Amino acid sequence: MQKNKLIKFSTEVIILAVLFSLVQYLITTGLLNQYYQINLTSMCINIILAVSLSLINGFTGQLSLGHAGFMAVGAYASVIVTNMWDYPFIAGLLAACAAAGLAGFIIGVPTLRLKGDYLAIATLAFGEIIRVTLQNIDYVNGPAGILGIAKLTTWPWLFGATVLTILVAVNLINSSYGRAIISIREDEIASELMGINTTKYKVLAFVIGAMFAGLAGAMYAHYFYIIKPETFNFLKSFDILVMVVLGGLGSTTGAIIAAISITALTAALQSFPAIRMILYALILIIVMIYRPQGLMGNKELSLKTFGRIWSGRK
Amino acid sequence: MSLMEISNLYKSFGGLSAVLDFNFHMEQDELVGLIGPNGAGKTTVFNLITGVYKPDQGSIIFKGRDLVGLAPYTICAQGVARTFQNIRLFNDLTVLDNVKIAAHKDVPYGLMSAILRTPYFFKGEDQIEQQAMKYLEIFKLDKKKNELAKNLPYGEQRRLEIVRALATSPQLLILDEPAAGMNPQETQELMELIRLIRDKFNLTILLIEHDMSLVMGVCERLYVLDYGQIIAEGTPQEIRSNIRVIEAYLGEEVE
Amino acid sequence: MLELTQQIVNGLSLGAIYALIALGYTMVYGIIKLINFAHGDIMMVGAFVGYFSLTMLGTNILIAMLTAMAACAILGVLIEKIAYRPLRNSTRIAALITAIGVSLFLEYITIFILGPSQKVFPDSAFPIKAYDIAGLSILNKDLFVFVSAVVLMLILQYIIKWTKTGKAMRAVSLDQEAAVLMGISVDKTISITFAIGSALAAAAGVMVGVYYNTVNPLMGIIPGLKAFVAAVLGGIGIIPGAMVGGFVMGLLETMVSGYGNSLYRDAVAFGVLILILLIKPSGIFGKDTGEKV
Amino acid sequence: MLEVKEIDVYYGAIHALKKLSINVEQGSIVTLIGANGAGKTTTLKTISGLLRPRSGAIYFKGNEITKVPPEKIVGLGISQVPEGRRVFASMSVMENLEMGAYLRKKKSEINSDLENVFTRFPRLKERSRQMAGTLSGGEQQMLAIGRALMARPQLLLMDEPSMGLAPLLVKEIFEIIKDINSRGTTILLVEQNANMALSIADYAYVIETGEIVLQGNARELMHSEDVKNAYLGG
Repeated sequence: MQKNKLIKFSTEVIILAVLFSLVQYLITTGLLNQYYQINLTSMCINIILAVSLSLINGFTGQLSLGHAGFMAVGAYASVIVTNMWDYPFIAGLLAACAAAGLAGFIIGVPTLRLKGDYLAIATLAFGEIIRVTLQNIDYVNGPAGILGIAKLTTWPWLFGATVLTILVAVNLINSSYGRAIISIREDEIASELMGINTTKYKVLAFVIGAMFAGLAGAMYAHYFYIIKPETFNFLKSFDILVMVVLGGLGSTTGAIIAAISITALTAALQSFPAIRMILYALILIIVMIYRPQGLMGNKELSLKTFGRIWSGRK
Repeated sequence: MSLMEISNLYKSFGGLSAVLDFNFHMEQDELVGLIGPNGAGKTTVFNLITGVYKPDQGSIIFKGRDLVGLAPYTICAQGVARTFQNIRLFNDLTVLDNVKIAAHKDVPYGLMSAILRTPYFFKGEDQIEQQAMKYLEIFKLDKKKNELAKNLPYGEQRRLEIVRALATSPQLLILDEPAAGMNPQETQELMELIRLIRDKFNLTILLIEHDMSLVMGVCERLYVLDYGQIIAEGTPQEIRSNIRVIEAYLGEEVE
Repeated sequence: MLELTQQIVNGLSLGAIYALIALGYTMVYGIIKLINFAHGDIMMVGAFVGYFSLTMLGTNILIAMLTAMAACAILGVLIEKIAYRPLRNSTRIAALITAIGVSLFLEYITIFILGPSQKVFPDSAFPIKAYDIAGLSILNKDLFVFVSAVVLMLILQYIIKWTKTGKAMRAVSLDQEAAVLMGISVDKTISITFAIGSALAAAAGVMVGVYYNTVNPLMGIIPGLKAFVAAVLGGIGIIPGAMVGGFVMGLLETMVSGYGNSLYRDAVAFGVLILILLIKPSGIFGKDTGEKV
Repeated sequence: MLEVKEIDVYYGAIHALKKLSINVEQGSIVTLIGANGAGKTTTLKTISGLLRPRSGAIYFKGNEITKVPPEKIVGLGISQVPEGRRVFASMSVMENLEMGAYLRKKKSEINSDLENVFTRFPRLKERSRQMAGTLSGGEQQMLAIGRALMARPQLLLMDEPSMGLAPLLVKEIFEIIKDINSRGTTILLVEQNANMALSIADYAYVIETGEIVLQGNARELMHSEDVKNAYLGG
């Protein structure tokens, strides 16, 4: 048992190390050109967003439509700290997580009492309020946004942030705390009657999800030079929702796979934005009608699955 | 002192009285049944005890503390656990996870330990798992620990609900129609199981049941509820011959 | 005082539009407990049908409105049949996500076909005139919007209150199973509800065209959201609630733009929504109901 | 008139009715009695088409209705007074009655039936404009019966009309049931109140956990110990 754990752990570390070095090598040697680097960055940011939203929508079962709002809070907080106050990037990242987490707490405590579609609408409204508020703050240039942000998001930062997000999400889910969170999705009343303080755990998942959305926002801001409130409107929240729904409500690997595929699809359809959105729409409708639990459902893809395929047993 | 003492409990929904001046007491280690015709208010009483509904009036003293106004999870932490009339398992989770969730209030490690995967985490998880398996074995569900709850046959789902309630380590176990939908043989087995866990875990048990053979066979004392009020109390034999009870069930004699 | 009255006059026509859209939200919610996220986009389609009826067929504004209503009634019924009916027994979340999908689909298929740019409602369709009444300046387009919206609401009231179909709609929304036992076809009744709600949205779309003078594929989003807020404000599922909520939203919005910062205009709707949801989620006219165990 | 032949009905995983068979003769009152959760309501819902049997068949006047959708079954002449009355709470008494006649076209006939209902239940006439939800339990039960009668049923299914009513009202309701039957409507009455039901019925079935355990002439069952045992355990 103990030995198995060790083998699993080392395999994971080795795979991650290889992945990291390979990409780093490709970037340093210039084999990975600008275009692919941008897509790689989007991919990682989308993974962070999808995994963090999956924690709320997929595992806790609380439909949130305001994730882009937390991303905005993180983006602005980090830019204020790095660009305007001249602190190092790590301080910006911490500020992003803290500010977005705080926003998640302030919004989560009152709204998470609401259920189902009411909660969805309330989070959407809060997301929009964050955007409108940013538009009205002169300190951050209102609707025009902030330009000329230093490009601090490099591959090591990006890789670290993505791995950290996944690690925290997976470790949280596979613990007693995670089970408490999932039980809320399964049956909130039964959960409460089995001694779970459902409000506390809903807020916990919401805050952790918001923190990582903030992290993604910071990564985004320090790669793409410019942020403005309009970028983080509710269509952005829907984007993330599509990934979570497609991947499977309650599957971290599903969210990752969906984030990667959707980013690739977006890149391929860059010159046809309308078609991309029509495809999104159809994906949402068709998945909900024929496979409402998403492509992966709540199943996870693991090394074991690969191992099984590799050795050909069932 | 009684383990639980309910006095003058009232609850109405939109002008309709569901529970009306309900008075009731239970002693430590008793096995009590609450019966009554359809719509008499039995499940409402359970929902009031476990905090799903707030009573309009009255008190529910459990181990000397009034449960009225407490959140359901706090009431559970006080030592009251229940099952549901329409099974409410965590359907998409495994049998084992269903039980582990109920053991959550005793979780022996912190959030940071979980995220950082410290040795406390692994030790704690082992402990929870052993505890859960112990309960599953008693109910002969240990071999099915990795099946999803929704894939269990009906009778086993009913049993798993009881296991899950037990895993919260309660003093008072409330069973809402545990034999509903079971066949006579399953009902028989369940009866024995209820007696067994009562003795093994020093439990006090309160149950609602339609199946009179189960109620009469297993309960030491019965309360009969009609129109939200207790109309009779006594041993199964007394209840069976009580005119008011017969009338409540069969209607008044005609002619 | 005069200025306040002027603001109220301005707010009434906007409120009437919101009320019309809100009615569709509320009727659909009342009968199948779904927030039809695509409702604002049906309004947009209605506006475009009206636009093309005016420009290509050269009809007058009333005919354009009727055409739009007919077209959207059919669209609404189709959307329900194709996208929502298969989900009637699944979770409300699944239905809501599907509605979001339908909304995106309508928006971007319109962009795909017509391009993203806005189209100007022809001036000839509705020459603007201003009347001076007791010191107030009233535009004929405001009058047109207000009067036709009120007429439509009266017709709706008549249908719901007095016709057999309207009564069946109420019966189904109150107790589906009991309605079936009366011989009412639930499917048919839901279709009719979508048809009526969508037709009202289409009428509102044409009015928005007249009111703002332009139409574009994303025009349904914000009025749609505001009308939704209006429906929730009045108590979702309650028809008079939607009407009152619509007027309140319209008045509130003109007040905020008139006296405050117009950048905050859109935030007001969301602020109101959050306040109601947190204080009384069932809305002004709603009753609170708990979950059954 | 109605023939239920060996139906098996499942509620999710629960086997609610096991090879259940019932016959209802034209013009009679047949009652189905048994304790809570025995499957009485399930039986009526299956006859009305709200639930589908997994096997077995239901015939009405010789025609199979097993697969007919519920809203069509009403048109064939079977009406139901559902358990818990289920009146349309925020519609007026009058509107509730109109809904009962939803499938009928002839205005004159509907109006004369409406008069009949009002003669039978004068209290409904007094309150015809009141919201059904504001009526008392007994009045709601009368409204539910009146509503079902507005469809001019040949067979009336009644699900626990006595539930939640005071004893005096229960007597009144049962008088009404007898009267409806005497004017030619066949009745299948589901009841928990066995004594009352047996006193007006011609034939009775006793159901226990989804199975008919006893049947026979209602008068004969009336004093049978077996009935009591089916309720209170033997």
